[in-house]
This record gives sequence, C-alpha cells and structure tokens, in this order.
Amino acid sequence: MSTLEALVAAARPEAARVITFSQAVREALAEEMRRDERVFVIGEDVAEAGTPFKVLSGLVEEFGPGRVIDTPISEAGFTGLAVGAAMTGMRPVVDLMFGDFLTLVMDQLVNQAAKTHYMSGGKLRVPLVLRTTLGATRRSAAQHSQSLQAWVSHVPGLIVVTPSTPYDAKGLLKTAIRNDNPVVFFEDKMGYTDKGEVPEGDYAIPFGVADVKRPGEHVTLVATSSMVQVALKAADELARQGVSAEVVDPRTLFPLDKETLVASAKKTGHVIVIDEGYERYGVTAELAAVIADGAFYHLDAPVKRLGAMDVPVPFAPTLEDVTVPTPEVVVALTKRLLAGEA
Amino acid sequence: MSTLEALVAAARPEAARVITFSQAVREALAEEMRRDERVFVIGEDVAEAGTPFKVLSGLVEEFGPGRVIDTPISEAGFTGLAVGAAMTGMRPVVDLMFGDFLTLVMDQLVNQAAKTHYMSGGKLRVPLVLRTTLGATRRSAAQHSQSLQAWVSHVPGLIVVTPSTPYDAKGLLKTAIRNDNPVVFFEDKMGYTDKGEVPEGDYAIPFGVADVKRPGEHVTLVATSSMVQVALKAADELARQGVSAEVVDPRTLFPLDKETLVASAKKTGHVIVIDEGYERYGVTAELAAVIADGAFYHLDAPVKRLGAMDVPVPFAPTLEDVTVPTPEVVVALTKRLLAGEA
Amino acid sequence: MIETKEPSMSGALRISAEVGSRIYQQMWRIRVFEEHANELYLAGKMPGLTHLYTGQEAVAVGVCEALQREDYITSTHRGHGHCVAKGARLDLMFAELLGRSPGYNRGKGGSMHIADQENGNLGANAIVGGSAGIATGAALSAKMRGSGQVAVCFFGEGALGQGLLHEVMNMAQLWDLPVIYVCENNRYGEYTHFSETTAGTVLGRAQALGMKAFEVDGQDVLAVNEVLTQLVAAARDGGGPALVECHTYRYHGHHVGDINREYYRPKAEELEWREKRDPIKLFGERLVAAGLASAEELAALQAAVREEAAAALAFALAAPFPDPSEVTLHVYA
Amino acid sequence: MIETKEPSMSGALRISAEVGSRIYQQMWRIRVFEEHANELYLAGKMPGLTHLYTGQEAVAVGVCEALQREDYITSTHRGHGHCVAKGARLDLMFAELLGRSPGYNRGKGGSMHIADQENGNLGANAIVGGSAGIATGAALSAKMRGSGQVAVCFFGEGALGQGLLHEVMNMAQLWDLPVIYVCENNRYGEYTHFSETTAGTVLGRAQALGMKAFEVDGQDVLAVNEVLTQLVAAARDGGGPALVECHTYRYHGHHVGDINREYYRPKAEELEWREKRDPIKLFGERLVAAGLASAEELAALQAAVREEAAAALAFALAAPFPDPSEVTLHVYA
Ligand SMILES: Cc1ncc(C[n+]2csc(CCOP(=O)(O)OP(=O)(O)O)c2C)c(N)n1
Ligand SMILES: Cc1ncc(C[n+]2csc(CCOP(=O)(O)OP(=O)(O)O)c2C)c(N)n1
Ligand SMILES: [Mg+2]
Ligand SMILES: [Mg+2]
Repeated sequence: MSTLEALVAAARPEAARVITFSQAVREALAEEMRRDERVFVIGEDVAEAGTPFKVLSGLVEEFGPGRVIDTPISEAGFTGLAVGAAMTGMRPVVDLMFGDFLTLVMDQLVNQAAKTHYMSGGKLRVPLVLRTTLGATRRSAAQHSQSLQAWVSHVPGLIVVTPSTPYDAKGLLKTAIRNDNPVVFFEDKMGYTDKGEVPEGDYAIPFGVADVKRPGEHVTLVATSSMVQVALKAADELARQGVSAEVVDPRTLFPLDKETLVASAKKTGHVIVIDEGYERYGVTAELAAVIADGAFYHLDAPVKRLGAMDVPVPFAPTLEDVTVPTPEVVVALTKRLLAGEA
Repeated sequence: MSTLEALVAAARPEAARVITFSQAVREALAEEMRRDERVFVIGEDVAEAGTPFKVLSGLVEEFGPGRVIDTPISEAGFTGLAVGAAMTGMRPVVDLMFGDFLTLVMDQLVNQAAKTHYMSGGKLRVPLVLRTTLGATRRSAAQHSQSLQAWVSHVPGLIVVTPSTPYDAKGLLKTAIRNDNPVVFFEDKMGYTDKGEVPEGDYAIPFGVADVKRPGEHVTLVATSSMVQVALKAADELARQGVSAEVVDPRTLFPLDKETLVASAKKTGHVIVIDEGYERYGVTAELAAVIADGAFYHLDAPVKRLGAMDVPVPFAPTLEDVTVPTPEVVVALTKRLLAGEA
Repeated sequence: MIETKEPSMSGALRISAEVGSRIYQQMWRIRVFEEHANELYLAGKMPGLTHLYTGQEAVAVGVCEALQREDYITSTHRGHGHCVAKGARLDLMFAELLGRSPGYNRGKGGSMHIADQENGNLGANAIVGGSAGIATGAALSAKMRGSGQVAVCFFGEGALGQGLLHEVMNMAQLWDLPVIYVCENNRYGEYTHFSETTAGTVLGRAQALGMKAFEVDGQDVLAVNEVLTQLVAAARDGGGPALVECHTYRYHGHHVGDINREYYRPKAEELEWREKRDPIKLFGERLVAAGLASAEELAALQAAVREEAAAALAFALAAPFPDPSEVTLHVYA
Repeated sequence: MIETKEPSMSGALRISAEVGSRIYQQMWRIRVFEEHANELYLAGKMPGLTHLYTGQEAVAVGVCEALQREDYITSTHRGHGHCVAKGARLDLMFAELLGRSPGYNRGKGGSMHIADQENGNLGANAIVGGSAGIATGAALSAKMRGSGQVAVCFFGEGALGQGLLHEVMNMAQLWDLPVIYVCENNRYGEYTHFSETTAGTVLGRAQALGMKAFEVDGQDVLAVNEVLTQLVAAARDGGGPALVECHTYRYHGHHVGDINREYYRPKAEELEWREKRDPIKLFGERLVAAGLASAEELAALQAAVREEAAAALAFALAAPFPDPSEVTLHVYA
C-alpha cells in the first residue's frame, strides 16, 4: 500500500484551481466520456435538468441525449439495464438520486451485478458505476436522508467509494469508471458545494489507499465521507486545546486500507471511528473491529464509535441535528477518551 | 436483563416432546393463528404446497386460504400489502422463501415498515413478521444461499431474530407475532430438520435475552443461528482437548443483549464471534466491536471474527464447503487464540 | 368491465347547495394552505422543500368527497391536497410542515410524510409509488376484517415507472380488493414530460389485468366525484378495484424551489391551465350559474378560509419545536 | 402495431431438410441432456436440485434458430434448453451441472447460472424475472454500439409478477430497443396454476405499452420460429421490441425433487400434453410427412445424440472438482 501511496503522491499534478465537489464529479465524468465512448450516464432527470442537485449540468449539451439518458422513475429497471449494458461492452454510470433508493436496486446490484463475474467463472464482467448520495441535515426526513454505505460494503463483488473532497472525488471517480467491477460511489449531498483544489488534468486515485487528511499524535479520528470535515473541524478545536488529532480517511470502504488505519491506531493508541450511517451494524462496527484487532496490543483505550443515531431521520431541525455526529460531539468524546472516561 | 432471564428460565414449562425446527415454527404459527384471528400468512406457495421447505404444511387445511394466502411471485408487492394490512389492524406473517430475496423487499421493509411508526409520530404501527431463511451448503449457488441478516440489523425500527433451536424458534416466533413492530425472523434452511425439546403449551421468549447454550471458562464462542451448532460441536471437541468453551447465542441481533456477551468475554478473556453472513461489514463486526469495547480491560487477546468467506457462494461442493465456518475451523482458531497466535 | 368514462360536462348540477359549498371550500382550503406554504419557503421559515398541489385540487376533493371517514387513502410527496380533502385540520398540518411539536406527526415527518390516522390518511410518501402496497394492503385488511372500508391509492403518473404498482394492482384484481388507484396525470414527473417516460397508455396498464379503467377531466371536481362515487360503491360491494386517470396540472414547479421551468415546459402552457382550466374558478362559476351559490357567498367562503388559515398558521408558528429528548421516542412501538 | 398471431399449422414445411434435421437434433439434445440430469439427481450424483425444461424444447429451439450467434439471450432457472439451443456443448454443460472445473462457469454457477458468453448466452438466473434488466440492457448496448445484435429475454409466466419486467419493457418500448420478451407460459409457477397468480392477459401487459404482442403454440417449433424470425428481423432494423407468449408445458415437476404433483395438477393433464402435444414427436412426424426425413434418419439422429450425450457425461463425471484454492478467484475482475 505504501508504495502505491507514494506513487499517488508523486503523480499528484500541481493543484491550481479551486472548484466545488459537484464540479469535480462532473469534470471526471466529462473527461472519461471524452476518453472512452463506451462510458454513458443513465438515470432520472440527468439530461436537461442535470439532476436535482445540478451535478450533471452541461453534460447532455456536450454528449447528447444518447449518452446522457433520462429514464422513467424505474430505479430497479435502469440499474438492470446498466448491468446488461456493462456485460455487453458498455461502461454505464448510473445516477441514483438519493441513497435511500438503494432499497429499490439491491437485487440488480447485489444478486446480479456483484455476482456475475464470479458466478460465470470469470467470463462476464460488469464494469458499472452507481453514483448515489448520502447525508442528513437537509430537512428531507426519513426516506431521503439515509447513509446506507454499510449495506453495499457487506457485499463481495462490490467496490465502495466514499470521497470526502473535490480532489478525491475526481480522482476516485475516474478510477471507478476505469475499473472492471461494479462500484458504488457515494457523494455527500451537503458537500456538493464544498470547494477544494482540483487539477485540470487527468489523474486517478487508486482504490484501497487511505489518506491521512491531517497528521497527529494523541488520537486517531477515522472518518468517512461527510464526517471527514467534521473530524477536521474537531481536530482544529482539539489543537486549540492542546490535543493533536490525526484524521484518517479510508476513501474506499472496500477495498479497505486496514494497514494505514491500524498503523495510525498503533501510533496514537486512541481511536474514534466516525461515519454518518446508522451506528448499529454499520460502517463504524467494521472499522472499529478491524482496528481493535489489528492494534490490540497498542491501544490504551477501547476504540470508540460515532455513527448516526439509530433512529429514522426526523424532519424537525431540533431533532435531526442531534442525530448526526458534530465537531462538538467529537471533541467531547475525544476528551473523555483521553481522560480514560469513555 | 438477568431478571428477565430468570423469568424465562422459571417460565420454561416441562419439556417433553422432541420435534423439528420446522415443526416448531409451524406450531408457533398455528397457535398464534388460533389465538388471534388478525394473524395471517402471506407468501408464495404457502398454502397447499406449504412452502418448498414444507414448513407450513397443514396450515391452510386448518385456517383456509383466506388466512394462508398464496401470492404471485411479487415479493415487493406482497410485503407492501402486509405493511398496509399491518397498519390497519391485521398482523401479517410474510413468508419470504429465500433470504436472498430481501434484495427485492428492502424498500417496503426499510423505507416503509421500519419508519412508519416513527415518521407518523407514533400514530401508526406496523406489527408485521417477515420470516425468511439463511444458510449455505445446500448447493444452491450464489443467489439462494446468502445470510443477509446484517442488512436488516442495521436498520432502526426493525427487530431481528435468529433462533438456533426448535425451542427458541417457537418461543421467539410467538414473541415476534405479538410484537407491535416489524420483525425479521431468520430460519436456517439446513436446520429445518434439526430436532429439539419443545413444550406443547404456550410460551414466549423475550427479545434481547442471549442464551448461554453451554457454559465454559477459557474462551467465549458467540454464535448466531446456523453457527450455534457449529460452535457447540467445536466446544465438544475443545472439551476433549481440555479447553472449556462457553457458547453464547444472542438469539436476537436487535435488540442485542450486550451485557451477557460482555460478561462472558470478561469471564473468559478470549472471544470468537461466528456468523454465517459475509464477514466484511457483517454481523461479526458489530459483535466484535461491542465486545472489544465493553470488555476492553479484560481481554487477553483481540476478539476474533469468523463469518462466511467474502465471496459469492459458489456452486461446486469443494468450493462452497470452505466458505462457511466449520467446527474444525473454530477449534483451530480457538487453539491459536489461546496460544496467543491469532 | 373495461370502459372509458367521458368527463361529465352537464350544466345542471346534481348536488345540493351544501355539498357544493363544502366542495368549494375544501378546494379553497388546499389552495390557501399552499399559498402560505410557498410563502413560508420563500421567507426561509420552512425547513426543507415542499411539493405544491396547487392546480390539482379537484382531484383530491372530488375523490375524498366520495369516501367515508373510515375509508383509507395513501398519499404522495405532493400530499397536502389529499390530507386536507380527507378531513385534516390546517393548524396541525402547518405545524407538521414547520416541524413543530403539535404537528400531525409530532414534527417528525414533515410535508412528505404527513399522516392523519383518525381520518384514514395512512400517510404521504417520499418514495414514488411507495404507498401502492400500503393502500392495497389496507384494502386486503378491510376485506379480511369485513369492515366495508375502501382504500384509495393516490399516485402521480410518474409512479407508473415503479414495478411495485404493477405487482400490487395484479393482486388487487386477482383478489377483488376494494382499492381504487387514482393516477394524477399532471403531465410531468420532476422535469420531464410524461410522454418521454411512459410508453402506451395509462388505462392500458389496468386493462391488461382486466381491471376497470376510467379517464376523467381532473379539473372538473364533479366529474371526478361522479366516477369515484360509483367505483367506491362498487368496491364496497365486493366489485373489486379500478383505476382512474385524472388529467390535471401542477401550477408551480416540481417543488417550491423549482422556479425557472422554461427549459422543460413553456410558460404559455402554464398560463393556459391556470387561466382556462382552474378547477376552483370553474367550479365556482358552475355553482353560481346553477344558482347554488352567489358570488358574494363564495367570496365570504374564501374570506372565512383565509381567516382559518391565518389563525392556523399563527398557531403553528408559535408552536414549539420538539424537544431533542424526543429524538429516540417512537423508533419502536 | 398490436396483433395476435395464429400459430402456423400449415402442413407444408418451408424449411430445408438440413434445417429440419438441425432443429430436430437440437430439441433432442435438450431432451437427452435432461434425461441424464434427472438420472444424475436420482442417483445422488448431482449436487443440489435442477429444473428440467423437458416438454418446452420447441420454444428454446424455435427462438434460437431465429438468432445469430452474436445475438444475446438471457435465461432462467429452467435454462438448459436455452443454453443448448443457443449453441452450447453438452460436455461443458454437464460439467457445470456437476460442479466440475471444466464447466462453463468453472463449476461456480451450476445449473441455475449456466452462461455461455461465446454464444451470447448471458446466463441463467435464479431470481425469477431477474434477467429482464440484463436482456434489455444488452439491447440498449447493441443499439448504442450500432452492432445490429438482438437480445431475447426468456422468462416464465410467473415472472410477470415481478415489477422489474414491467419497468424494463416500458423503457424498451420508449427507446425502440432490439429486445424480444419470450414468455414461456407453461401453466405453473412452482406449485400454483398461473390463473391464480395472473390477472388478465399476458399479451395485454405488452399492449398496454403499445408493444407488439403475439401468442403462439409453444409446442410447434416452426410456429415459434416463424414469429421470432419476423420479430428479430424487425428489431434488428430498428423496429423495436415485442413480446411473444408461447403456450407450453413442463413434463416434470418444478424441480427434479418435485415428484408427487397431484395436489396441484392432475396426472391426466400431464399425460395429455406428453402424448398429444410433445414438440419433438410432432415435429418428427411433420418432417417425415413432408418427406424431409425418414423415420430411420430420425432414429439415427437420436442415436447420434445419445452417443454425444453419453460421451459428454462421461467426460464430466471424470472431470475434477475445482480446487478449493479457486474459491477466491474471480470475486473481482
Ligand atoms: C423511488 C423514487 N424515485 C425518485 C424520486 C424522486 N422524485 C420525487 S417526486 C418525483 C417525480 C414524481 O412524478 P409523479 O409521480 O408524476 O408525481 P408529481 O410530482 O408529478 O406529482 C421524483 C422522480 C423519489 N422520491 N422516489
Ligand atoms: C424472485 C424470486 N422469487 C421466488 C423464487 C422461487 N421460485 C423459483 S422458480 C419459481 C417459479 C417460477 O415460475 P415461472 O416463472 O412460471 O417459471 P417456470 O418455473 O414455470 O419455468 C419460483 C417461485 C425465485 N427463484 N426468485
Ligand atoms: Mg406527475
Ligand atoms: Mg411457469
């Protein structure tokens, strides 16, 4: 892994521009569609509307409705079409508006896309990317706010990507499109307008390489997707209070860069894992279990988990806001952890 | 919890008969259907055929096709019907033939059934039981062999039951039917013919109460559903080799009886958690994380996980058989664990 | 069994003045409720977005006037109209839209999940087509319990894209369930005209199953009501399900934030519907023409509704948000 | 656009002797392959269960004879017939059924997932209706690539219960995709007659979408072939999709273990189909009557197939199981 990491660092071109997360996603798509005519986009209102989040605005103008395909409201159906198209020489990028709609495509994704290569003894391939969203606090209530990355991470045959910055989004989406497996790519709805440095040129970030977003000494905060910014803000505050926090972003939930996670845990001896999915049987369980196992003899305290509260996401702001980990909560937990009280 | 446990033990009537797991399931259903006319069964080939596993044979003869309802092959559809029926005064028991078909009902189960009570501010209830199956080694290949309990365990609003014995099956199914929430009830296909003592009379086993299937001193084997027999067989062999293993069955994945799990871990200091679902991001992750946290200062070694291998279940017996934990594997891992090598 | 019903356009009205007023009032209550909702959004006072029903009032009211209180409906993301028409109070609805504690769902659901169990509204749904199973299941339940209740499943034409709807309609027909599928064909699903997403015909999808299927002018509240009254009575008597396609139009955007719409539908089309086919205006004129109400009476009705709505809104705005401690309440029953 | 095709029952055959022999041989190869499969099961030599296609041979062969090798098919849990008809070798098929290493899927798929990419068979599927999206997507891909390929989606009438099928048929019709939906109506889904699970008509489901829809005698291989030949040509030319309902029957149980079937279907009915409507017998008689083959030639053909199958089976039985180290191979490409 560290070889790869070095390669990536070396390959990182001069960053010049600052663009938003959605611009980075769109740019990756546009560049890949220019490079490879097998790549196409399919989903609801992806063409003229450019999706409700406007992430794809402009693509249909460049590539036409033959490659940016508006569908009926048939998530299972168009995901199924993408599986068949992927098996027969195309490279579809499926747009699934809300991650909550994963419920509707699980059969096509899990029983079909994920298993086809294996079941066929390696004969058939399903190079498909399913882009979808996660994240609450948009006042969208229980059916439009879930972060269901744990489900797909459970499934052999799927790759799961959770970029947290515009830079990672562009580089990882390119890798996803070029990969020969079904990839589920999660975008944080609240992060679409976040800005960051993104090179204009072509670059790809390999899967399975965690990124240390901020080095630190006293505690490791492993955070995914939307929670990376939360962890970074917490680290800022902790620094003010004299605590040096290392923030590690796995970037892909599968393949998972266990080495980097465990190495950080061994160094700091204290770990909190943070993810916006429901806590129980969620991503935090896997991360905590992996670290508690791998760094067992180096941990000074139990690995602590912070997921979303185990409740359907409520509409009322006073309720919704307490369901998601915040920098304040992370700071408080870190201090308790370091004080031996957690 | 221990109060409850005591109550259960006290309430356990004289066991006299030995019946199979499927008979226990059928008996629980028949008794509840006699007791409460709101209870009905719905699914594919549940009536005259009594399901392909013959679990429901005889029910339609007693209760008629009005209460044992054969459906088209429309898993999402009839699960949706059950949600609506449950919201309006009935208590449906849905038969989902293979656990792999959960992929098809996730929206009705997760976005509808699980959230309705909360989203409606407590006004609407969905007292629904969805019985389904898990387990491999039946040579049924990748789309008929999965153990997907991790997915539903992740979802607030759902209760998840994984009985491992005929006794537990009957008592837990009754509790499930009487409960006012959506419950997913997993039955191990390979265990349908397993026999055990089951009282004729009425008894219910509370949710959230783990059962120590075998007390022991040196190591804790936490095992679910199909893996309980595997753990018990491993414990037999370990006993022969002088190792005393405690086998703990959580019985319900949610609510999870963390206290009993942690207490056993504290006692033995060595833990292996075993579940037939895929290992990554699976049930073993949650169990391991909970125990590693709760028993941190008492563990002599990391908590070890044994799930199914992270591959789509292969058809060939030589391949399929190595994907599932066996007593031999558990014994070997235990010995390495106790030797400080795991 | 399979017939297409011409919209009733007869000049003489077969309703009493009382019923006429109530229908007018109900449509007006929906209209005014949503004017406020839109303003609340524009003023930044409402959390999130909401989907306005304005323009489609004749469907909800025409349908619900054919139902008893005990009958069930399931609703959609565009659900305010259904909720009002089925008997809800405006104050508790506003409170829900604003995420306040006295709201119909204690503030936990918001606009997209508003439910009113006492009046048989099993809830709006943010999954397109997601309530088709619930409505059909409520009908199954009514049939099993012998309660004589009927269920109405409201859905937009976009929901025809969801396989679930086809699955449950098949079962409803096989088992003669007392459920009416009301398709509100308002021409658009989000930002796409339905002709781009819907092959063939709406009625054909029911006819394929041998299900009764009717088409009706969804801007004509009496036409809607007439068809529904017959179908509901038949369903109550064991005559089985039916599908009704109501041709209608939403005046606003897909949601309150969808302001610039010209890239997907022309302004002229919007104007045409608003000015020539407004269901409330048309019905008011017919009431007056038939001598069932005077223009003054209608104006008074309007004023009364405005007053009711203003008070309801004031109540909601003053109501407290739920206490954070409630966040874990009602996850389980 | 919407028509129903009468099955061709003309006495004179419009095929050459060569084509006639090949069709006969292909049907016979399916029949014999499955006799062996059943025996393997009964002798405890085959892992798991399998679903026999016996009785339905005319559908698979009639359809696949209308296709090119490059064309795609997707198959079902009852997929041996489709696989053979699309050009597969019996030895590699037996090997797959027995979970052996040289099998089409390296032993990883078994009967329910048998695929033969080189001949365009994208695979059997153990999820009822599960391949409808794949077939339609293959057609979309063919259209995008301008390859001129056509896709056929085989499914049992039970799959009409799956919403997915309706979702993808709508898209196929909207976008004029080159895909033919072949419904093998063999009267039963598992242990239930289709009339108990299927409201209305099969064709109606396509007609609702404006899709061409035909009904054909699935025991008449030439009738099936004739309809398909026309539809495939049309689809290849951009004429869009179609649905064909083939009336047929499975002689055996739902799977090889389904022996006592009288509780769900009468023995007399089985006998009737087996004796009066066997597709191979009927076609053989027509070949002889038309002078395209003699009884002796057909017997020789049968013998040759028996020999081929016996050798194929011997090969498979002698083939090794995959090495356990292969278990993690091909999870990812
Ligand atoms: C399953 C699902 N897919 C997509 C969406 C996003 N979405 C919300 S409303 C809508 C359009 C619905 O159109 P229609 O059913 O015609 O109802 P209308 O908005 O016109 O009232 C879409 C695509 C959703 N909420 N649920
Ligand atoms: C989604 C799904 N539901 C249920 C099953 C179990 N099952 C296997 S075959 C079958 C019957 C299928 O009937 P039909 O489509 O008519 O095909 P046939 O078996 O008659 O060829 C069922 C219910 C399944 N495999 N997949
Ligand atoms: Mg619409
Ligand atoms: Mg069939």
